[in-house]
Amino acid sequence: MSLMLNLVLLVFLLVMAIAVLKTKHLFAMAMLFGLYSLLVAGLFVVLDAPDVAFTEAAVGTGISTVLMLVTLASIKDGHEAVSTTQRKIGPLIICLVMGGLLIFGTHDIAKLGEIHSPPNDQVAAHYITQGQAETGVPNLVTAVLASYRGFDTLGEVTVVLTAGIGVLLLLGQRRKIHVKKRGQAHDDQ
Amino acid sequence: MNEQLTILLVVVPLMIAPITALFKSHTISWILTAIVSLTSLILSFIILFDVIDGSHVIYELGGWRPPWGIEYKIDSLNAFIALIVSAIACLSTIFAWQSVPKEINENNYGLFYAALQLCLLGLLGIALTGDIFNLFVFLEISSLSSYALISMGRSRKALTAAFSYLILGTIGATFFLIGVGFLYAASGSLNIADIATRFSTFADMQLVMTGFIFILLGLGLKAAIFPMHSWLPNAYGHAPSVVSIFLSATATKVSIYVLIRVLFDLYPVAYWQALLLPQILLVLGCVGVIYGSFRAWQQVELKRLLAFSSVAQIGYIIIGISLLNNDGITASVMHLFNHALIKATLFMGAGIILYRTNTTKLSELRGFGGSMPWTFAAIVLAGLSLIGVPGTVGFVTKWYLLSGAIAQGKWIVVVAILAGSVLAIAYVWKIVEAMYFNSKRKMVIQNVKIGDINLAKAPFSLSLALWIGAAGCLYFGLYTELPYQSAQSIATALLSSEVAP
Amino acid sequence: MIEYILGHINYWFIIAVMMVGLYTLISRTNLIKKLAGLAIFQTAVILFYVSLGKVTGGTVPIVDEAYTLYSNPLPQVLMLTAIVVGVATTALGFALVIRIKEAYNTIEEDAIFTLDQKDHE
Amino acid sequence: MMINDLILRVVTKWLSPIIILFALYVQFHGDYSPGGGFQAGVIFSTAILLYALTYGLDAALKVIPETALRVAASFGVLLYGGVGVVSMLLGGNFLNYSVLADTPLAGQHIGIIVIELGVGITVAAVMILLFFTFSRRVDPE
Repeated sequence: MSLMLNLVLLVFLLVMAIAVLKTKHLFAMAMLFGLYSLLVAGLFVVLDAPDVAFTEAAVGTGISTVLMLVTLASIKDGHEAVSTTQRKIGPLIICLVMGGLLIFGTHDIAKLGEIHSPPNDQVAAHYITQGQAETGVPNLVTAVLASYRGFDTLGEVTVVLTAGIGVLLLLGQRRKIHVKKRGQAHDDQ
Repeated sequence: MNEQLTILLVVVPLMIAPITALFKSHTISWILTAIVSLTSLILSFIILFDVIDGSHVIYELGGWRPPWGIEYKIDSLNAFIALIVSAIACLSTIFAWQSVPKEINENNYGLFYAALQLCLLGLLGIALTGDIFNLFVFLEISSLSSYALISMGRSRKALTAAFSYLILGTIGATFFLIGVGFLYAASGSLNIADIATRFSTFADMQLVMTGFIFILLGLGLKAAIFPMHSWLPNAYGHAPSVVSIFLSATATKVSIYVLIRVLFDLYPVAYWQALLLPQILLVLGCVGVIYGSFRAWQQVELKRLLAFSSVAQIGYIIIGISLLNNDGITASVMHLFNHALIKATLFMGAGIILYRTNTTKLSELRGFGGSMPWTFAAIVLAGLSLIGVPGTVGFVTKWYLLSGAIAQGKWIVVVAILAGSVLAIAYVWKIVEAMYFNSKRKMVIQNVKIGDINLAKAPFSLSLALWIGAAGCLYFGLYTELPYQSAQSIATALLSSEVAP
Repeated sequence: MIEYILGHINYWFIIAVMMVGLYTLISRTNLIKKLAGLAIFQTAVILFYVSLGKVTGGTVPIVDEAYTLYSNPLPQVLMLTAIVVGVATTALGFALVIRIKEAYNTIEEDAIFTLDQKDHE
Repeated sequence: MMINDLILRVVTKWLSPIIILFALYVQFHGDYSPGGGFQAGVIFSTAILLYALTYGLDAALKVIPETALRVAASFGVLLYGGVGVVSMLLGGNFLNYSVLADTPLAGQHIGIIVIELGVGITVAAVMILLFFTFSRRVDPE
């Protein structure tokens, strides 16, 4: 049952991804992208990952889409130019090769939902059997996130801070002149 | 040695960078950065001397035993890379004192230095960790901060360079993540040592091979290995001087370090020998050396010339890895150190030129050598090291590389190294010729009001940093003990696993 | 055979989405489009990881006496981190796009390239 | 960016505190149900985002000044790292929460709550900061 639901959502997801690729209207693309994230969040729920679903819904549909819209509002350029020199063949070949390679790799992957697969049997088994006893936290995701792999999470928070610092470095200053003419923004300002 | 020192190497920048971000004053943020880089240097020295005999220090983060928790397992290679990174950070910090106020907007000093410290933190984190996902997290810290740092260059091209680096760097990191995922699907673990010990139980799965290919592609992009180098010349060519110095000397080196770890410690050597990877790397390395040197020779702008020369130098390191013998690995590891030193020195030279004349176009630099003999001399010294003249650091590497290649009868390598050296002579000569022999007219200071006292001579801190670098090129060329001993210990450790003859 | 397909078809779809994202990223010249492609690419990778931890008949990994079989928490934890990294990268990318638009007055890669070529001459 | 719509304004006035309350629930109940610092931080930031979208950026900046946000962003990381440093001072390894209290489990409990708070503060602050910085670039037309 959940497998069917999973498949249906994946089909929608693929359609949405192609829609993002095809649309020329960037505001519409932002909306489609938000929908795509929402679908992914739904998939995470089906895959028993509510923590990830929660985050994806808040970040993908929330923050990312809002930032995309604000960026579009700020650059006032709602359309993708119809490019004459668009490269198509090269990227297509790269993607087909990469995709083929990945499908080749998934040949001997444990099938979806397999109870005794290496990812579930090795390290993770310890978290499930001992996690609550060792950390006192019933939510094992929190237990692993905050304690067993707490250093990763520290790194993650640092990544957030780094992004904040980076954006402030780039956009922190108020603009001097509103629209620069082409020549003015030259190399040696 | 107290093993808590190992984690301090990461904790110090982690705790000081957020504080630095809050200050606007240049002096305070510079002092904080100086504290961070100096403590890192001292700590990595202590750790290196502790593990240089082939032992290792294990540190369990959070007190959890691996593979459930994240562990640091530090051997001489980890410590050596940490030493390179923090030594270059110290040099860059000295250089920053007078160059940052000129190149960075005055409201951004604190943020800029904080980003620099975060980049250092990320690189140190990569260099120390023994957990492959933790490595990804720190890789992203260093990458995100370097995108921001590169975009601070003064030309608008810095923005596009940073953007294309962001795109390619993220593709690289995501490929790496896919590879780690495939490996995890097969092994169920993220700890490098744990995966390595159980490798034979899942060695023949297709998952493992695909994972390997994607990890290699990702790291190749990050390390700018030919032909995946396209982001590098623009990124390092347009970044602010301090950033060029720091990143050109460390960022690609750390990615190559990860490559070495993956090739020798994560996957068994026999596994990728069967995939013909040594041959592939050998060819890529040789082509990279010749292509990079040739493109460097074509350039008309000093910083881009140096950036292309980096592509060639990465080629030498790859050749050394592909030889799979003691001399080859020793050469590669030593070249990580030597090239960091040489390239940092040359970029410092370029930074001083930029500081004084506001240009790094070779055609506009005529007569520069005459008006600044000392800076010019340092650049020439580092240039000679790049060529590999005896008595400089570059010679040591090429010597071991050649003897490693000859021992294996790989004459193509000998040809590539000689051709690379000839081209190196050509492009170093191009710099010398542009700066010295065309000195018919006096140096022109571009776009600067007449009588600007600051630009009359090279500021003290810039010259100091430059000369420390140049002296290093000479010193480590004559007294090779420290890098040689470390490299020997590293090569022995790496090859002690199994190598088919 | 059918069992093989049913066990793998999810991964194939995820790979297909991944490649659509990658294709958007490398074939389009519009910088915003590129970033959207990048986000799709990364999200598909995240989906791949989370799928690894799914256990048929298992529940959400929150320990409760009523259940004995749980999904694998580890991929979920890793992907929480990856989502954050993804949004951090996109935010920085958007900031760069705004600055590029101000400096070049375009967000099309080939137009920027032409402008850069002009600078060289 | 101010919107003169009475319904929207009233709804926002009522909704923002509820969202913040929900964020706090997600923050402190993350041990037992889905959620945690990161999710809470993002949800908290959406409350401010909503406020800024209806009442304008300046009004939102009056509620939370930018300096406060910058300090908070750094403070979260320092809080997290601080827990690690304290556990080092108490004789454990970095981030070993077990040494923070008399029994390991109590120590883990304190440690996890504090670091999740650190995550929440930094994430909320940076997300709001991102939105403010970006939307300042939009010309008021």
